[in-house]
Amino acid sequence: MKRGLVVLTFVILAGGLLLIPALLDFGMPAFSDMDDYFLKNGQEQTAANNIVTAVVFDYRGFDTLGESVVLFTAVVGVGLMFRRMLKEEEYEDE
Amino acid sequence: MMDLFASLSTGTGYWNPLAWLLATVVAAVIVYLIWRRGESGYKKGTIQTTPFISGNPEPDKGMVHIRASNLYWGYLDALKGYYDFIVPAHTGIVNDYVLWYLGVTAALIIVVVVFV
Amino acid sequence: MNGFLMTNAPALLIMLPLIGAFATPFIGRVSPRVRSAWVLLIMTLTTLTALLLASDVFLNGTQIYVFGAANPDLAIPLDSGGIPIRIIFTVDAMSALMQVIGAITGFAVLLYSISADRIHSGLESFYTLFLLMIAGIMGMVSTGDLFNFFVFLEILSISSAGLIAYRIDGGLAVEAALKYFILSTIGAMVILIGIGIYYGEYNALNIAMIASRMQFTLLDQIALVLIIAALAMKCGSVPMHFWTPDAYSMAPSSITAMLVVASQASLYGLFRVVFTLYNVTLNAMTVGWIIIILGVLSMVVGVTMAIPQKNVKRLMAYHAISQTGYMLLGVGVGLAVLGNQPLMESFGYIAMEGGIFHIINHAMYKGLLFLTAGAIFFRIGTYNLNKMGGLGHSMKYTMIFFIIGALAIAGIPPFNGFASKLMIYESVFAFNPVLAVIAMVVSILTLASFVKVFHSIFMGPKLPEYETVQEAPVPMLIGMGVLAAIVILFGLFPQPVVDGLIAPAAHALADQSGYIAAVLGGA
Amino acid sequence: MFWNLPFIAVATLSLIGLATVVTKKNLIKIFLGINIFEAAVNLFLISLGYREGGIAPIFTSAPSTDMVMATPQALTLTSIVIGVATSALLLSFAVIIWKKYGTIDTDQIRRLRE
Amino acid sequence: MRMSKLVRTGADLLYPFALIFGLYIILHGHLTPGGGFQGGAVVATGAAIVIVAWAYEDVAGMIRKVTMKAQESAGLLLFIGTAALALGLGYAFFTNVLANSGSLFGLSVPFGPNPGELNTAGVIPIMNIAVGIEVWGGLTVILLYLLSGLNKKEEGS
Repeated sequence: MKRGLVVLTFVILAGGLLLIPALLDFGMPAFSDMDDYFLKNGQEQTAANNIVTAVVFDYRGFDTLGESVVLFTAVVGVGLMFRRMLKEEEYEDE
Repeated sequence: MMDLFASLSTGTGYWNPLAWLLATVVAAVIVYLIWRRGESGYKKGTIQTTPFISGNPEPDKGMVHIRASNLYWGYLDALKGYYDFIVPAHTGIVNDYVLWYLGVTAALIIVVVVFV
Repeated sequence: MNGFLMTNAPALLIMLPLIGAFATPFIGRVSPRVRSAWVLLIMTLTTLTALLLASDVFLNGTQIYVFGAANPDLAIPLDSGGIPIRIIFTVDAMSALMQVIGAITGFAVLLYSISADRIHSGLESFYTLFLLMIAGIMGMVSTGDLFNFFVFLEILSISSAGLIAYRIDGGLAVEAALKYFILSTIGAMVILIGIGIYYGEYNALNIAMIASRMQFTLLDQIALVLIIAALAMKCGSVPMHFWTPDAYSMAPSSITAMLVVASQASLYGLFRVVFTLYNVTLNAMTVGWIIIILGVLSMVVGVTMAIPQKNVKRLMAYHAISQTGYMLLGVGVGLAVLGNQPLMESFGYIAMEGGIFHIINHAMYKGLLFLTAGAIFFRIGTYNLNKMGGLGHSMKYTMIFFIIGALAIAGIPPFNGFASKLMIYESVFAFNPVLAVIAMVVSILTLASFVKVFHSIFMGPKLPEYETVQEAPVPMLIGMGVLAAIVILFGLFPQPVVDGLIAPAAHALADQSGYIAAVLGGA
Repeated sequence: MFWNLPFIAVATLSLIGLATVVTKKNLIKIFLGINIFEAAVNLFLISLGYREGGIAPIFTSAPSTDMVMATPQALTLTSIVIGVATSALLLSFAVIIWKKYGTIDTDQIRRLRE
Repeated sequence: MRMSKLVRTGADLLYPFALIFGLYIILHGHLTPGGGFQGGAVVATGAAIVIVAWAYEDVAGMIRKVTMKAQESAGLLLFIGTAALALGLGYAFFTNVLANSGSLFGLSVPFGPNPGELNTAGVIPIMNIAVGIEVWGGLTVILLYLLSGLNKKEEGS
């Protein structure tokens, strides 16, 4: 019963995900205006030779801030897990 | 400037909480008047306030408080069939939770992509 | 100076909590008192910025902020041929409403938390994560860029997971956080697949840009399903709600009140995707009914699961699921008739307003209820309803706040829950009477279950083990009082709130062309 | 359809990852499943930006100016870092669970239910 | 648990090279493949090699968690400070104010392939350095925390 449901779910998901290769063409994107802008103007506007870095730190710099914040959050969270707990701080309520 | 005391229009009707409050206050005053006409022979600390349990002594205070699990026993018993299904569905196993989520995704794929 | 604030308010809204969070580990070294003052200062400034921005949006219409451009109002560079290339914050009335909710709840919760959580260790990290959570919520609701939305979603889930596990509790809290985090990670990755599909098709990440190019091909349908399912899971709708009671019950109470807002930010994302990204291009009836059915399931299963619970916070968590159902129902009815202007005028907008009004009401009274549960736990050290009783004698103010919250959630006049529920009942009745009947029955069951909670916590004689229990400390009461005051105010004066805040939000949500025009300019 | 091999790999890897999460009971294996799924998503993003014959979008001593799209690479970078952070937090949860419960079998980690 | 002397000496020798290589990647982020994240990860890998070769107790004295956490926060503050610099000058948050300005990292670059000049790209190198510092601290401290958590002798409840 449950096994059948698992198989059915994954068959449907496979069908859904295989629509991506069926409908998108690898190597031939339909639109590319935004990235053409980056390639054409990025070097002059940001004075960086590496366009990926120009995108990461200039055009989408705010995402990069978010990304560093994610790492920071994870570090704080990990630190919180392994902190030295006070006595009587934990409750076990059944 | 918006009217602070406007009624809430709900499409088919309206609702004014202040009018409602006014009505409640009026009702409370009427109740109070009726209550005042009652007999005032009630005194605390006398035999009037102790419960009469067929002559048995009054049980301990902590014993008479009905604890949470015993409330709504009848309701839970009446819907036993439903609860016997729904409560065990919350298995607490994370694999099942992920499977539920993926299952809903799959169902929505069927509904949105295939039928429409 | 004022002009600087007005122009840069969207950036400051994210920047302030982030700077606060980065500096808290340093400042926490000085002394606990300085740390509390610092966190409170940052939160106050954030709240003020949010209110300022919201007033600006409600008075002057949608505000945009372009990160990294020489001029923050210039969405489209002159030489780009009409496409936005940078990350753009698009704050319309709906976003502003969510920001207000996040700011007010965050402020009240922080006041409460400074007093309630002071007995714990690791508080610098606690408040760091708290501020990051605020930043995540603010970012999610104000961003106009899909990938940016994903990034803030991840910030929000990671900080929430860390805070849920905060108390460890012999592994129970970590178990709850683990389940939440596994589900939300998978959900976020699925959302990223959806975003990738949009990118591959339209080479754009800006919501307005994708919306203007939307064709609703087969791939768009797949992306829609992936994003809807993931965000519905994140906001805790049945049958993907399993993480909710675990996470809500094991987090510290202050954090639980924030988690309510966090799941509403996901709800906002769901509405934003459906209304702004797709709008009339999708088959509104089908998707509307999907959301309605998710909502009805959430209402019914949530409330019926709540009744037999023994842990007070678990019970309230199931009620949170049930109330989320009302929002989905209200907005789903609005979606189902989207594009049909006469029906939209007659009840569609009212239903959406009801659903959106319920979001803000729910954040307030559910936050209040979780805070009262936390106050009770602070004094007696248990959440188990079977062990409680007779606390009304010693915790009078807490009891009053609990009554306010409980009556509001049950939809009893004159509290705010009634106003939004009335709007939902009447408009949904015009759409489909059965749904309205279900909504009312669920409301009655909610009342029944809170009668049980009230009875077992506060009523009855003073129990011998709680002879020495005292009232909760004053800062906690202030935190609860702020939320309770809002509950009463919104209940007594619903129409000004609806006119001033809710109706603009509902119309902004339904008005896709206005959103696109705000970014792309007159498209 | 077969020139779309990267996208087919994306679908396959996603399914492998998700199936691992659903069927395996060991927490570490579940985390590996999540990581496989993340890798699939990263592969999807990066292959969206490919244009036939393009080179990496870096002008330092570039042999041509026919370049692939830059944005997906930036997005993938972000997504990878988020994946690292996620894995770190998940692993620390697993450590605590193992210390407190003495097991990392998901069938045993179910003290919160109903 | 220490590894053999050969491995330990090898790790000690590798560490400075990993450090230099990572810093190179960080500093040349705007010219060659790489950047703050990648470079920071390389440096943190150097620390990881040392930790693997030696025991946690040996390393804990040299690479301290508090320092690494402070370093991470400092990197983030530098990052957000650089981004906020534009706010003070009247531009939007994250504007690249230093690019093409002629001052620090301010040389302009014409379109087309060129051999690369280090003194370009405005705030991007500064942000790369900030992120490099942050990732270096962050990844190292995650490793240290996980190891310290595993090493604790006492079992919980």
